Order: sequence, then C-alpha cells, then structure tokens
Amino acid sequence: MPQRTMVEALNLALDEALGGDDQVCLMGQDIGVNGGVFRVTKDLQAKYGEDRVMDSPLAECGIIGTAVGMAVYGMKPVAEIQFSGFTMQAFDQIEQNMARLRNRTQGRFPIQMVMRTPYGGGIRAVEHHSESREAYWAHTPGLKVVIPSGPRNARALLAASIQDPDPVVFYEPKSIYRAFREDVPDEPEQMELGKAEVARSGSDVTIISYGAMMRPVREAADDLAELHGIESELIDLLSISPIDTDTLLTSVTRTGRCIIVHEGHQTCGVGAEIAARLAEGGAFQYLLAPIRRLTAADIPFPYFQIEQHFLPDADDVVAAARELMEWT
Amino acid sequence: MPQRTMVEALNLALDEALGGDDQVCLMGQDIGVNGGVFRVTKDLQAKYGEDRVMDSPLAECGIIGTAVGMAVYGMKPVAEIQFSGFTMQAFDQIEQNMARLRNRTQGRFPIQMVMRTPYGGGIRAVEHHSESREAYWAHTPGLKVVIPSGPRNARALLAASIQDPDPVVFYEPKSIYRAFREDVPDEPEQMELGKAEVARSGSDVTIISYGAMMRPVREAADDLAELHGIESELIDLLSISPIDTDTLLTSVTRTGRCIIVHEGHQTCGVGAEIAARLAEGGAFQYLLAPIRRLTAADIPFPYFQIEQHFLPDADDVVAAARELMEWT
Amino acid sequence: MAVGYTALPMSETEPPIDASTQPREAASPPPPPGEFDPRSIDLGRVECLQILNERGELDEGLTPDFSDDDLRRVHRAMVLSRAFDARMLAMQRQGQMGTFAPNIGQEACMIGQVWPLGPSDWFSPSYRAFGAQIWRGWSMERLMTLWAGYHEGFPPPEGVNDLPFSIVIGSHVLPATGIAMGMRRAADPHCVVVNFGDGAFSQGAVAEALNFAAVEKAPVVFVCENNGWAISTPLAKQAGSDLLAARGVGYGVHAIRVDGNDILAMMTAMGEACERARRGEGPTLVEAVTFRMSLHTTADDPTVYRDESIVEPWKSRCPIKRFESWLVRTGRLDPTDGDRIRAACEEEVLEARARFRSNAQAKPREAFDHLYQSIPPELEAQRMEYLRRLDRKGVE
Amino acid sequence: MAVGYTALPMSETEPPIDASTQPREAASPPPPPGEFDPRSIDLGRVECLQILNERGELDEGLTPDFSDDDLRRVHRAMVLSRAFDARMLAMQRQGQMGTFAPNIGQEACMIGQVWPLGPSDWFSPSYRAFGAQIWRGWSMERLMTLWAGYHEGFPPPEGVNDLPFSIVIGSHVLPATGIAMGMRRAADPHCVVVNFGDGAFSQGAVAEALNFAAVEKAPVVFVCENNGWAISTPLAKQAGSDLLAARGVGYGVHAIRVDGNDILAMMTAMGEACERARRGEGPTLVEAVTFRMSLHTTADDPTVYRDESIVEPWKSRCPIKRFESWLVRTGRLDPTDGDRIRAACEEEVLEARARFRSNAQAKPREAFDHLYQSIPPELEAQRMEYLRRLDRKGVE
Ligand SMILES: Cc1ncc(C[n+]2csc(CCOP(=O)(O)OP(=O)(O)O)c2C)c(N)n1
Ligand SMILES: Cc1ncc(C[n+]2csc(CCOP(=O)(O)OP(=O)(O)O)c2C)c(N)n1
Ligand SMILES: [Mg+2]
Ligand SMILES: [Mg+2]
Repeated sequence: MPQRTMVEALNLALDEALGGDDQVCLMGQDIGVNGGVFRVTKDLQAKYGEDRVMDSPLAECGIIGTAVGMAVYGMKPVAEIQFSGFTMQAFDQIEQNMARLRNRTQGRFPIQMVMRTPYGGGIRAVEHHSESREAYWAHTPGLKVVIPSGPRNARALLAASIQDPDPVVFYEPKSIYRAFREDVPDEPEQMELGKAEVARSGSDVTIISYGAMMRPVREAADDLAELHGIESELIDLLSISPIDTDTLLTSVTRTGRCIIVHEGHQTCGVGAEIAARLAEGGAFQYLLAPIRRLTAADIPFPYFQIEQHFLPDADDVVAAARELMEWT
Repeated sequence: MPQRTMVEALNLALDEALGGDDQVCLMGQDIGVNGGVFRVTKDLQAKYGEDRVMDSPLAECGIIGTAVGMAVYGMKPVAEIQFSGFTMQAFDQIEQNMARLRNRTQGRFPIQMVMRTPYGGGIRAVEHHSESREAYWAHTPGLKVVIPSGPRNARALLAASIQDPDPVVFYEPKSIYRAFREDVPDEPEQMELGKAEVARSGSDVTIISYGAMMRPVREAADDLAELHGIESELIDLLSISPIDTDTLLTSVTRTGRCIIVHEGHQTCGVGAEIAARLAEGGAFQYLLAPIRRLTAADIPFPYFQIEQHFLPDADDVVAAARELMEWT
Repeated sequence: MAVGYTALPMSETEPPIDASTQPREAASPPPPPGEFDPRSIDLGRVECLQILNERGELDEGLTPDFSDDDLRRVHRAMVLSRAFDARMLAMQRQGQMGTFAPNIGQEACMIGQVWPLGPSDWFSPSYRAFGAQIWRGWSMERLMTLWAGYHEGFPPPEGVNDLPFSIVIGSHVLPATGIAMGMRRAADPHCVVVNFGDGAFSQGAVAEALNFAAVEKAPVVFVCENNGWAISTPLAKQAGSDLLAARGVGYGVHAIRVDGNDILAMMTAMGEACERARRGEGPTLVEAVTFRMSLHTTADDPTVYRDESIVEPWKSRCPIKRFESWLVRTGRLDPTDGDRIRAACEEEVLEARARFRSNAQAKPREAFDHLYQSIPPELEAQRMEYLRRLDRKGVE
Repeated sequence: MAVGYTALPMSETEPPIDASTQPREAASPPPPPGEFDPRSIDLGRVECLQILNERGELDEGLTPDFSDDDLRRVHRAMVLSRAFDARMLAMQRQGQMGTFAPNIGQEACMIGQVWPLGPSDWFSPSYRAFGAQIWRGWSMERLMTLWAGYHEGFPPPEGVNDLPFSIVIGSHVLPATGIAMGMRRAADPHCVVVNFGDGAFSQGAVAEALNFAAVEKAPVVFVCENNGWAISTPLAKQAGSDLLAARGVGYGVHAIRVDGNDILAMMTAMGEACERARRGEGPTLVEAVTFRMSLHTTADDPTVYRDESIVEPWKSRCPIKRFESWLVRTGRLDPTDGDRIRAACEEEVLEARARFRSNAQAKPREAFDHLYQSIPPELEAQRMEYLRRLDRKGVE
C-alpha cells in the first residue's frame, strides 16, 4: 500500500470525490492554482477546472452562505476555511442555514455539504491560527463534526463526510498534516461516521482523545505499559458530534477510570460532555476514581514562543493515569 | 421598596449607569425613541440624548465591533443585540476582539463593555428568537457571562457588569421580563460578579439552575418538600463564566445528589461543565447517585405551537429528584 | 538570550514547494496592471424607472408591452395579497395568529419581482412577501399555518423552487446567491430573485453576496425593498446615502432604482433584470422605493417612533389604486371589476382560513424528525425522554 | 382542530404600549419621502490622484506644499522601512523570525497614510505596515519581538494611539471606526486612519464599517491598499469591479483613488482626508493602487500561482526610486545622500536587531496574566496546573 501523509490522503479523498460525482465541488480561498495554503487541494483545479474547484473571495461568511445555496441547488460543496479561527466569520451562516435548513424545510432541502478546516496548535503560527473550537459545533444542533487522527482515517472519513446527507464540519489536525505517513490504499475506503475506535485495548484506565492529541496519548500508553505496568485502553473519538457514547461506556464500565485529553478549551468543551455522560448514567457506579480532563486552559492559544508548553503532553497523561491508579 | 418588573429594573440600572458616568453609552437597534423592542431602554434617549443612547444600523457585527473601538477609546459601551439568536452575526467581533483585545495588548486596552441581549424561549416567538446559547460564550476565554433570575438581581448584576473592567455578556431571560415584580430599591445596588447564590437550603439534593429556569425549579422545590418530604438545596448560578465551583462543591459534597437544569442545549452545555467539575475533583467521593442534567434537547428550539413541551418543567425536576433519592 | 529556532515556522507542515509540479495551465493571471491613470473616472448614472406616476399619468415613451391578461392577473394578485394581509391582521388581533409583518402598500414590489419568474427560476423572500409567495404557489393556508407557528407551514410546496422566508435579517441573500452560482455552473438558463429590506442592506453578509455575485456573474437579481424603515429606524439613521442602488455600482453589480409602487415599472425592470441574468450577463440590484404603511410587525407600535402623518401622502401612492384606475381608464377593467375582484379575493382568503382552521395541527411528537436524515443514537435517547414528558402531560 | 390561543404572542412580555409616555422629543423623523423622481441620478466621478508619475514627471498644477524637511523625513522613513523588511526576510530565512508579510514596494502607501497623523490621532494597521508602525513610534525591536512570537511585542508602546495590527483579515476596521465614533461624541478634533487590503475589502465587516462611519459622519479615513493580490487571488477573482473606491460612493463615503506608489500623491490625499475628518465632514475612502512585489508571507511561494514577469514593470514604479530621483533632481538631496541614508538605516536596523536579540525573552509563566484584570479562581487553578507542567519540564 502506498505511504501517504495526511495532506496527501485528504487530497486523494477530494480527488476521488470530484472524479466520482459531478455534483461535488470545492470552494475556498487560494485552493485553486495555489492548491490551498497547506496544499490539500493541490492539482485539483488543473484536473477538474475552475468551475469545480473555485477560488473564493476573502469572505468566510460568503463561502459558507453560498455553499449552502449550492447544496440547496443539489450540488455537494466541500468548502475550505483557511484556518479554523476564521470560521467565526461564518458563524451565522453555519448556525442559521448550514445546520438548520434541512430542519426548517422538514427535509425538503437537505444540506449535503462539508466545511473542511485545519485546526489546532503546534505549527508555530501567528495569533488566531491555532484554535480548537470544535465544541462550538458540537453544541450546535444539526451538524456532524468529524476529526481524523491519521492519514488513513482522514481519507476514509472525508470520503464518508462528502457522501453523508447531513452537513459535516471536518476539522483537520494541521500539526500532523505531514508529521507521519501511513499506508493508505489506492482503492476507495470509507468509515462510518459517528463511531469511535478503540485504538488500543487495556483494562486499567480508559484514555479518550482525538485528532492530533492521539499522538502524545499513544506515547503515554506505551510509557504506562512499559514503565509502570499500567494497561490503558485508548479511544479515538473520530466523531465529535454525535459522540459514540456506547463505546465510551463499554470501556469505562470495564476500566473504572477515565482520562479525556483534547486541545480545545476546558469549560464546556468536549471533555466536559464526555465526563457528564459518564457521570450521569451507565458508568457512574463503575467509576473507581474521579474523571480527569487534560485540555487546553481557558485562555487564548498563546503566542508561539511559548506554545510548546501550553497543551497537555504525554507526561501529563502518564502522571494523570498514575494518580488515578493510586486514587482511593 | 418599589416593586419592579425585570424590564423596569434593567431600565433603572441603565439609567443609573448613564447618570453616574459620562463614559457609559448605549447602542443597539431600535433602542432610542422606540426604547428597544422590549422597552428596556425606554425614555433613556430622551433623557441622555442621541449621542449617549444611539440607534445603530441593522448590523450586529458592526454594533459589537464599533463598541469595542469605543471601549478602546475609553468609553463604556453597553451594546444591545435585539435577540440572542443574532449574536451569531457578531461572533467574530466577540471572539476576536471583545474577548481578546485586552490579552493581545497585555492590558494596554482593557475592553470595559457589556453586550446585553434577551435570550430563551417561552414567548411564542418565531424561529431564531428563543435561543439559549450561553455555552458558546462560556467556552470563549476572555468573557464573563452573567444571567440574572429576577428583577432585583438583574439590576444589581447589570450595574456591576457595566462597572466591571472586563467584557461581560449579559443574558436577559426574556420570558420573565414582565412575569413578576420584586422589591427593587431606589438606592443603587450591586452584586459581585462570579458568585452563585444559595436560593434555598436543603440537605437531600442540590438543584443547580439559572435564569428563567429558576421559576420551575423553585416550584419543584416546593412540591418536593410539601408532597415528598425531599429537602432540596437550590443554587442560582448567576454567573456562567466564571462558574462559582466552590459554592457548588460545598453543596453537593453535603447532599451527594445533583440535578442541573437549563434552557441551553445539552451537548457541551453549561450542565456538562458542571457535571464534569463535580465528577472530577472535590465531589466525586461524595456522590450518592449519578448526576442528572435536565436541559433542552440538541435540536433547534421548536416552532411555537409546540414549544411549551420542549423545556424541562417542574414535574421533570420533581421526578428526577425522586429518582435520585431512590437510586442505589 | 532566548532567540534561536530549531525549526522554521510551519516547516513540519509546509515543505518547500516545487513550483514545477504545480498546474500552471489553470492559472489565468490577469494582464499586468499598467501605469496609473490619473484621469478621473465617471461612475455613470443610476436610472430611475417610473412608468405610471402617482397621479396616474403614463409615460408614453415607456408604455410596456404586457398582455391585458397579464395585467389583469397581476392586478388580482395584488388585491389578493392585500385581502390576505387584512385577514391575517384580524386573526392576529383575535389571538388566532402569531406575530407577523404586514405587507400592505408593498404589493407592487412583491408581485412585480416574481412576475417574470417561471417554475424553474428560484425565489428567496424576506418575511414580508405574502403576495409574492402566493404568486409562486404557496397556498394561503400554508402561509397561515407557518405564521401560526406550525412547522408544517415552513417547507416550500413540492415543485416550488423557493427558499423558506428568512427570519434572520439578510441571512438568506448568500444562499440565494449560491443557488445562482450553482445555476451558472450547470449552465441552467434560469435565474434567482432575492429580496431584502433597506435595513437588511446594512448586514455585511448582503454586501458579500453582491460581491460574490459580481465576481461570479451569477444569474441573481437582488431586490432591495427600500420602504424607509427598519422597525423604528428611518433610512437616514440606517445608511449614509439614501441611494441604495449605488451600492450595486460599488460592487460592480448593474443597478437601477424603481418606483416600487408602480407595478408597470417593477414588471419592466424585473423582466429586464431577469433576462440579463438568464443571458449570462450577471446580477442586477433593483432598489424598489416604497413605504412601510403599517406596523413593522403585529408586536410593533409605530406611533411610538414616527409621526403617523407621514403615512398620509403615501396613501395616494397606493400601488393598487394607481394601477386599477389606469386599467379602468384604458378599458382593461370595467369600473365595477375592482370591487368584484376584491369580493372574490376576500372569499378565497376565507376559504383558505377555513382549510387552515380544520387542518392545522400541532405535532409535538415530530419535533425531532427533520434535523438529520436519520437520528443519531444519542439524540434518539433525548427524544425518548421528551416523549416521556409528552406522555406524562397527556399530550398526543 | 388545534388552533386557539390562550395568549397573544409576547403578551406576557410586551403589554400594550402607552404612546403618550414615550419621549417624542428625541424623535427626529426625516421629512416624509416625496414623490418618486424618475430622473436618472448622476453618481459623479472618482478623482484619481498622481503627482509624480512613474517617469519622474511632476504634475506642476498639483505641486504640493511640503517643506523640504518633511520630504526628506518621509524619504528616510521609506528607506528605513525597506531596510527593516530586507533584514526581517534574512532573519526569517535563517530561522530567527516567524512567518511575516513583506512590505516591499508599498512604502509610499504606508508612510503617506500616517504622515498627517499626530500623536492624538489614531492608527489601525493591517499586518503589512512596518514602515507606518515605525513612523508611529513602534521601535523596530518591538516589531521584531512581535513577529518572532513573543507576546511582549504586541501592545502598542505607551503613548502611541495605535491598535495592534490585525491578523484576522478585516476584523480591525470596525473597532477603528468605533474609535472615531467615540471621538465624534467627545468632540475630539482628531481622526483615525485604518488600512486594509483589496482582499480584506471582501469581508462584510468592512462594508459594515463604511456604513457605520457614513451614518455617524465619523472622523475615520479608510485606506484600501489595493496591491492586486490576496495571497494567490488576483483582484479579478476578488472583486466584480476593479475600482474599489466606488464602494465608498456606494455607502456615502467620500472616495478617491491614489497612485499608491507616489508618495506625494499619498501625502496630499491623506492630508486632505484627515483634515476633512477632523473638520467633522465625515469619512473618506482612499484606494491606494500599488502592487505586492514580493511573497504574500514568508510561508508563501508566488511562483506557484503567478508569472513573476508581471512584477517586472512594477520595479520601475518603485516608490522610493521615483521619489528619490525627484528629490535629487530638485536639489533637495545630494546625489550621494541616497546611499548614505541607506547605510545609516541599515545600521539602525542592525542595532535594533541586536537589542531584540539581547532582550527578547519568552515568558511562559506569564501566559495567564493578561486575559482578565484579575484572574478568576477557576482559571487560577488551571494556571497552577500549567505552572506545575513548567516545573516538571524545568522551564523557567
Ligand atoms: C440579524 C437580525 N437582526 C435583527 C433582527 C430583528 N429585526 C427583525 S425585522 C428588523 C428590521 C428589518 O428592516 P428592513 O430590512 O428594512 O425590512 P422591513 O421590515 O422594512 O421590510 C429587525 C431589526 C433580525 N430578525 N435579524
Ligand atoms: C478572516 C481571515 N481569513 C483568511 C485569512 C488568511 N489570509 C491572511 S492574509 C490573506 C490575504 C489578504 O489579502 P489582502 O487583504 O489583499 O492584503 P495583502 O496581503 O495583499 O496585503 C488571507 C486570505 C485571515 N488571516 N483572516
Ligand atoms: Mg425597511
Ligand atoms: Mg492585497
């Protein structure tokens, strides 16, 4: 199988979608000749023409708003927002039309579209370029929210998102855009949306994460096993909305301990929701220790000279797991 | 003491603020001659002139963006957004400037401003007029979020918000704008921001809520005591950001049971955050039963013929409390 | 000394790019901008179209070529709209209708803008467009159902290419433009009409729509119904220039100002704008000058903020009266036809009300049914909890 | 039959209003709109200002009245800006600087727009405005600190009335307008200058700012630096009309187009626009036509998307070269002054770099210090956790 970076895998998924369905089109700033500032759409305009891969004016609200219209007309737009920090500019169109038009029209106008955008820190970028605000979209009824963690699932999830009848927010962890390669088959592949994946099995503690944070989490799991004899079960959410509660409950009722790790801010973040679901119902009586959240603090993502200290790292996860194991 | 509705109490707070400080000014759609569509700013333009109480063009992003500039210039703007559903139109200015300009300039430009807006259901309004998306703002670092529950605290909290050096989002529960009157003194009154209030003491179960939902919650507490002999402790959050975790912990470690009630959607809502904080640290070992959230479902607020069934009511709270008491 | 980097910013994610592999062919760089031209640039003129003035005089040079049948249909549509509006107001005042926005006095704008549209064209209305929606094929009982707060009233009827009206001011203009962008790509020879108010024009999203349409040469006609007010805000506090059409020119969108109370002018201007769009010549902005005769909505009391004497002169500019007397004068209607048509329309409205009354039904059990194509498991759990609440309350 | 209401919508919250208690005095309804005027409306002309053309010819009729001293100061500021820029690029390529946007070729826009400003005026720049920021009082080491990713570089220096530059395209234009609105209210006789690019002009928020400024007659000068590109997007794909000044006219904002590579034209136009603003005559939009000579940012490779031969003709339009040879020709500079000044500026930049290198210090322990005036307890707990991480990692 060919080895691909996440950027290449995403490019492959877009290429396949454009090739397989005339109604699919891409829009966004600098996605044409320039191939996107991260080159995710490289060569696609040359291959499919300016009507299928269009450079948009510098207006995110305009991009999402017109994409909604194209979806009403029957097309399947995949709109790129250059950095997720600029989705704020389109918040009204996302919340009021993209997420709600199907409901408003009782299904007469399904909005089959994807909003793709790179998110997260780790590339020493300037202000407003490192946001992880996926919780905004998880809190917005009507959307699905998908976050891959590696090249192979990125391709398969993007392919599924484009074919999904509901509007999908697709967050791309840009710090691992080119950080590693994986086998990604030439043959089309899709993954079902809405399902979490058990990325490693273990019986002592459940560690739930997604996106770029899966890397330090995997590292921590190795350390925990090798250095501390703690067997952790890793869950890769993949879908932030809906959240696959069943998979989480199955694991936590077994391990009795849970750590949630993400790049987003803590208050009202995805970790809060997961902790609440565990504390609420199925897992409550099985919990052997408090739930732990390791997240970004509730401050804006810091300037890049100090950003390397801001996010939880593998050592934090190890320390938290050890604490939970010792909790009585 | 004079009896006032919440609308009158808010009007009083604004009048006092305008009278007491030349830098305070109001801006918003139809707030001048019309006194606002809910009459919260009634008569204030006549009293203070068009430069202090200004009718803005129909552009929420423009209102918040220019208010930020006025705050940089040293004024203390209180900007009204006509319904909280339209704060989406201003999301970029709220997140990127109102919440962050102080931090970006290391305190050189504090943004002392208030964004007031009526929120919530219950007035049989058309679509987009019943939103409760306070969790968006709780998830946004740099803001404070305040929600009163009656005329008296509305006045005292708005007065404090206007004088607070940080940007405040002030959500007004419009379904109780005129629903009841309370003693509101003529003398200025303020309440400290960031503190929750124990609205009723009890030892069996803690019920946490805020805003308009305090009404059904109070009703439920009466029923629980009178009909079921269950003594509930009611906590009125008042501040959604920051959340007064200490007051919550003190209560829940004592009662061991907790219900959270709000109008906002469930996923990544304020209830999620509270449940997570309880399940995380101080309260975990004291919990006698799972935490319960009673919130709006994760669907858009329904059209008004059926809205009366959408939000949790007193009976739901009673039922949940009884279940928790019986949980083993 | 803390300066010193191990990596260039973005190095992990953005390797040096090999320009030779880039698809140069697709690049169509504009010709290099030339020397600065210091001569001033003429912005041209905005045409202002009126055919039948408020004194009932017809501009002979502009006499339009509409069939008598069309003229009578259009007249009846305006009468029906007003009858519907009056009945809605009565129902609202009797507690049988939700808050809504009366359309009285804007009938010529409404009918004129949809008149040129066929079923394959699209229409995207604001919330103040009863007549236009009825013309497009929305039954009056559906509109009543909608404004009475039943979800079933919202979806456009099958076969009607309309967006549902927009409650969030200006938020429909970009989607309407997107439909036109789709049409251009599909080489679909139809067009989109979208309307919004003078207040809505302050929304940045509307400006973005004009720009997208201009860049794309999208087949869309923007109709700004400039009725002088946005709730209590008069145009003078809303806009720095009262010639809203000029914004079109600013964005490179062909623009015209029209007497919005003159149905002949509206039909003419809209017919031309739609034809331009269909021919691929790009978007048009039509500023239709009219007046909000009545309440902003039924929750509004204009006597608080405007001297109602300013409404008086507009009564003589009534779009129906002006047109009807011309139709009679030119023999296209009999003198008694007006009242006959009014009675028939009133009858039609009452029949619609009867159907509304017997059919409208709140369906609380369907609240979760249309958000996603299939309901996710977690939401299904929330739905079950909600249904238990309905059961407890004994709600069907 | 489900219709039947117990209450009117909003009845609980909105009682019937007693109009007599309303403050009518404050109402200043505009005069009732009159009859529709069918005459077409002339939009007028946009003036285009160039004083010293690219062949070095001065338009004698427009010879400006600047002192020789001012002219020399302005020349030096442009030279310094370019020296700073070149040094930044070298530092970036050596891994000593973050991603930044080169300013080369736009020096006349930059200096010309801040030239008329005094310390009580305000300036709100985009991210591509080194020269203007230095002119306003930002030390070069502060700018280096900023672009190298240290928080300490962001706050405007004490006494400098500038907003920090804006990374989110167009998001600073409304706050800048708000400052001007504050000034108007305070009867402060100063003004605000805000600049943004041709791409930024597509943002709806910028359109909203023009409208607010026009309605308020706010003392703000909008400078659109039309350099032909927004990253890879040429103006032709960005805007439906290449005369961006026309948007000003659309919103009722006085507008002018200026040769942005002609410092004399920029100084003249900006001087007049600022004076208009200070006199209370309202906002101006200045479209400064220039060209992005270099990379969009240091993370960009323009050879991917534009044929670099289009840059060639712009080299002869260099704002510094054109101005400098005129200064020499008219005896305001000696022929050797240019090189002497360049060397001195280079020296100044190197001194700034030395200060930057010895002073810049990452302060991870201060990450939480500036968000709120005093840190809320919950955030303090998060800070303690963060500090423990620093301790564990051995970070000072
Ligand atoms: C984004 C948004 N802001 C505010 C409102 C509240 N609102 C409803 S109608 C209206 C005035 C609209 O004026 P205009 O666009 O001129 O249309 P008209 O009502 O005159 O037809 C306002 C402010 C809204 N619905 N949406
Ligand atoms: C809201 C927003 N969208 C997108 C970007 C990414 N971006 C940075 S600069 C730029 C192009 C800006 O072009 P223009 O306004 O013409 O200014 P110039 O770079 O030419 O000076 C883009 C798209 C951004 N920073 N902010
Ligand atoms: Mg209007
Ligand atoms: Mg540019």
